[in-house]
Amino acid sequence: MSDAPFALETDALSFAYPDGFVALSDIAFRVRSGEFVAMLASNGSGKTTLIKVLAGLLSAQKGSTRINGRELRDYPQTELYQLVGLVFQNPNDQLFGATVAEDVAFGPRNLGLPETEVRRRVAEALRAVGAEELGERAIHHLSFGQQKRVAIAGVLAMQPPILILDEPTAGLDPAGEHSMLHLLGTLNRKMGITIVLATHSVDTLPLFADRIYLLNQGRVLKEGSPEEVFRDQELIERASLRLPHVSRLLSELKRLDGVPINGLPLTLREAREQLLSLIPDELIVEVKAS
Amino acid sequence: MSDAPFALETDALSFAYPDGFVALSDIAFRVRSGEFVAMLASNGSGKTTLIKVLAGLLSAQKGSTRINGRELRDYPQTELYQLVGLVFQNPNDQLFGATVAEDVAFGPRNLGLPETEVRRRVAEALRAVGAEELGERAIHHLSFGQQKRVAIAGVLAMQPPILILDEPTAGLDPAGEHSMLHLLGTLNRKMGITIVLATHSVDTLPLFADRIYLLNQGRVLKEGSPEEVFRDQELIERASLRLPHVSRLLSELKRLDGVPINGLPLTLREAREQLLSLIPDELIVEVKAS
Amino acid sequence: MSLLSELFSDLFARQDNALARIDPRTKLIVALSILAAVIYSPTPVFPLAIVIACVAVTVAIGLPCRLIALRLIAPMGIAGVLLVLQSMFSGSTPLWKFPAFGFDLTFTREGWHTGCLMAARVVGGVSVMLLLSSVTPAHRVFLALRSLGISKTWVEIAMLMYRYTFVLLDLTADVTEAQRVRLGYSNLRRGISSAGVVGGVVVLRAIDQAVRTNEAMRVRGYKGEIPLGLLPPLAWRDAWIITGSAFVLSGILISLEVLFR
Amino acid sequence: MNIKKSIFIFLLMPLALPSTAQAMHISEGILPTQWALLWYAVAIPFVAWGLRDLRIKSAREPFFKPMVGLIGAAVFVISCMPIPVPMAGSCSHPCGTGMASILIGPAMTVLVSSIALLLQALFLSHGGLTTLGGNIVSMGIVGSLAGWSIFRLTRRLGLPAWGSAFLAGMLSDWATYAATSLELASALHGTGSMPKLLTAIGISFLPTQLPLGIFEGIVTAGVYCFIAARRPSLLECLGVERKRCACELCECEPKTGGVQ
Ligand SMILES: Nc1ncnc2c1ncn2[C@@H]1O[C@H](COP(=O)(O)OP(=O)(O)OP(=O)(O)O)[C@@H](O)[C@H]1O
Ligand SMILES: Nc1ncnc2c1ncn2[C@@H]1O[C@H](COP(=O)(O)OP(=O)(O)OP(=O)(O)O)[C@@H](O)[C@H]1O
Ligand SMILES: [Mg+2]
Ligand SMILES: [Mg+2]
Repeated sequence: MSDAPFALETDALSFAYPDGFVALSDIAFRVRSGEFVAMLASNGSGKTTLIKVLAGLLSAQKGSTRINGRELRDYPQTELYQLVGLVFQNPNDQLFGATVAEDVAFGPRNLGLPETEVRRRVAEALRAVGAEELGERAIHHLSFGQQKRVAIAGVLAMQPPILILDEPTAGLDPAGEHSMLHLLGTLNRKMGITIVLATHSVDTLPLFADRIYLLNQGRVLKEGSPEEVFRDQELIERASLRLPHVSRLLSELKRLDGVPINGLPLTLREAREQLLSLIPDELIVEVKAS
Repeated sequence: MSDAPFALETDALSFAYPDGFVALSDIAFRVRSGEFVAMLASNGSGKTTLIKVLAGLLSAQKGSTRINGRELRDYPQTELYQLVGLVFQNPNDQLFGATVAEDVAFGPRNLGLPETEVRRRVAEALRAVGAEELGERAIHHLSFGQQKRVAIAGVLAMQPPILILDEPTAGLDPAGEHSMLHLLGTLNRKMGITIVLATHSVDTLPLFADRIYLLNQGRVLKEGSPEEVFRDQELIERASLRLPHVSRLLSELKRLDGVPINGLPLTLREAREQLLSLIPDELIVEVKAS
Repeated sequence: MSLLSELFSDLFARQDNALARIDPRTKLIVALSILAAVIYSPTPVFPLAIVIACVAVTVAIGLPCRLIALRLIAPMGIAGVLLVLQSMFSGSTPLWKFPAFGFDLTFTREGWHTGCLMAARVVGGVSVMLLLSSVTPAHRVFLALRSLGISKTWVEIAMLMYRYTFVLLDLTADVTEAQRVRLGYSNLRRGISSAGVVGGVVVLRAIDQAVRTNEAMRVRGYKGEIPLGLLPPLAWRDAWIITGSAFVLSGILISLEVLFR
Repeated sequence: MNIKKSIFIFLLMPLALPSTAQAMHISEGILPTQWALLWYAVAIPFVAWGLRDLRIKSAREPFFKPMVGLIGAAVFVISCMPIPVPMAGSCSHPCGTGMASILIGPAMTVLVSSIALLLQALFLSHGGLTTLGGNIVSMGIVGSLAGWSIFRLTRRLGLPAWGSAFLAGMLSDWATYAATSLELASALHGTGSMPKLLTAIGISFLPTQLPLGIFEGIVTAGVYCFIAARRPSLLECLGVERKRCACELCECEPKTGGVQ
């Protein structure tokens, strides 16, 4: 696996906007095929810019971008967008069809597929995001969460092996956020789609992401598994972020109160196990079987 | 204090959109002068609708709304919007001046104040939100978080004793979210401004809000202090929300593992104290004085 | 603004009923023939019958009466003005004469007749459109127009315009409300300048949206052509409906011609 | 002609204002068949002109289609903004064609307004299918040509941009109404004399139309100034102001940076 080319790979990438603002500098970003990678950064750190560069919407002044080992600029457009699907932050940008089915069919139709195949792909994409029943609804009658799902379906219908999402959970309530991440997890694990997402919400991420790129002001501060990235608290704070709440609790217990905690649990389950091992058995009361 | 009229008060308020959708039913919502009250609800539960009714932008079909004891509809516009300041969710939609100072001056100018007083108020409002140095910047060069602050300044410049905010923390990164809530807390405590805000982010709220209204599908599910509202987990889940992560950890320790925990800690500090009291002293290592 | 989005929304056209299920081309052809018959009719009786029929059907499929009234009130006003205008300005046989503001007003018989006819045509035509738009979502009307030979580019732009009108209507409502709570409409002068700002915000946002929509379209393979869906082929039933209604309409028109001319 | 009658109508019209304010578009069913067809025949070549223009431009730069669609939607929304008519205590709305023709030129404006008029006919009972041709002529063609040529002309004469925008908005509004009155009068005069009816219609529109035109001028100028203050580069990109950067439309817009 390690000598297969990266699904996405950038080297010493730098990008400046026409007004001179350097939004990305010296970015090395690598995603293996089948991975679930998150870019974690505060507002204005360049997540959207990096995503647009990766999808070929902006072209970097310096550095190179390779997709499956081949230079981005060597791809013809059609081939590129069958490889890389991009989901924008605001569903309004992306949903330009009159109805859900029309919109989802936009991509497949542009590929020149026959109408029966287009229908099949639309149905399949809507099923994958759990929006089968929305087919004939008008976009402007959908709720925000539904719009986000349909936007993903529109990209999935092109069956790209790589899916890039800009803040897929922004604006969703906790239940919506959880089901969105769950959906992405399923796409990643069941359908083998490589997923790259940008976000600044730290709490739910460690459950899903294989690897995290911590960005700040257009630079990669750190890269690694969630445990590795969150271990360096100072760095996290420098990026205007924070630890997940649970980790913060345990880290304070460890740092300020001297409770001996191994490593840094990031998820609820880990935290629970660590704490249980610390609390003496005689304090624990019997739990009623329920 | 208890027999002073409520700053905001609704009785059996119901509202239906023209297409027949009942967005609010039978809402009793009361805010005392000087309180910090949050509406907590998932997407589409009617927060924005309720806010618009409270600010007189929509008029309810049933029930009454009183501000400082007087019927909302008896207020002339000028008087109403000097009493109630409303900050919308999307800063882009509410900033229409060319520069920050221009924009903040919009309200005071509409009040017909003399130019020196307008200047004074603009400076004061910008100072209150910590954006003094932005005065001459063009609006479209501001970051998202800065825009949110300037939007609040624009309303503060009218010096309303009551401030209503629709999702003030949506789209902000953790640092921005924290500093926004901190700003609101300061406005509330230092300047005595009554604050009502709508949100669906549960984690940071308990630190700041005096009282929470839990809404779901246009109804008030529960009302009370953060402790009271979050105690009823089943209700919280019914509202498509969740406990703050820290509380969830402790609640699982209690329910599933039988760890004896009193009440339900909502903040980090409380959780830490509870856990410390459970962990035997001999396990705790000495913390290096730092 | 909310009134507008309510009027404009095709919420009800999306409900399922017998009329909504008919192919949009068929509905469009039948509606156009009825319209033609309405403006061709030599007597107000036929347009008025169409009004009654259309309004009855719209009520039956569950359109709120308030909405129907909203849609019909302006055309009714126009019909009234037409009636007065025609009665006073054409024809010669005096019908009524009454003094007003110190001078005589004459309503003529011929004018009154043509006025009634025109008024009936206006209300008749509008109620046909009312019924058509309450059983056919806009994008299906566009697709029908496309398959009846309207230029594809026109239909593409129409679809985009229709979709983004709702986004911009929401924006307009938000900006207007934000201005209102900062007293932007507390007198006429401020109101006018605030309205200019709303217009400016809407245009700017439209341009930004166009840039972003273009990007989103490009990553889904857009190269200058927006592909359109196809309507299913016409069934026998549609042929029956079209020929049947053509038959009935021409029958009615011929008998009206014989009876009233 | 009977002056008194005209005076009376002058007095009567404001009473019927909600409807005259809407009479900016000729309502469904008013035009007799032959007139309806005639106006269609006049309108179609102009719409075809717009379509051809758009097809050529979007083949060169695909960005044009979403751009025209979005500006069309914006102008449509602005044309739906209610305007308080001070004299009548009622509301009307601007045409928006003047502004559209400043921004995207007369050819596209005709195209966009034909779509807007169809949408209004279908969903707002405003104008109609049989009168669509006539409305395209008065609002789309006359309005946009008037607005565009006045803006260009006065700019060349050295008027400041806001002044040109004001005049373009106001005069395109008035031109639209004049054309509508002409269309109405020619179709409706029946046995009476056409000039007489034209005068009557013209006069009856005056009390609302004069202020409405001025209002439209102010809004057009307001929109123009707003864009010029906020994002002057956009006006250059759209070709409204003289270009200082020699680049195609979307490349000028910073958001898309270096489009390949
Ligand atoms: N068109 C542009 N011209 C100039 N600067 C820009 C442009 N677009 C973005 N920037 C700047 O580039 C930086 C990175 O922006 P970007 O949108 O990539 O950040 P982000 O991480 O996506 O932030 P957010 O979380 O707010 O979406 C920001 O500081 C922003 O101000
Ligand atoms: N103009 C409208 N016409 C009809 N229904 C509407 C309208 N605006 C909102 N609604 C509906 O009313 C309900 C409440 O909407 P509201 O915007 O108040 O929710 P919210 O709690 O603010 O949600 P969010 O967190 O997404 O902002 C939603 O189900 C929405 O679909
Ligand atoms: Mg971004
Ligand atoms: Mg809301």
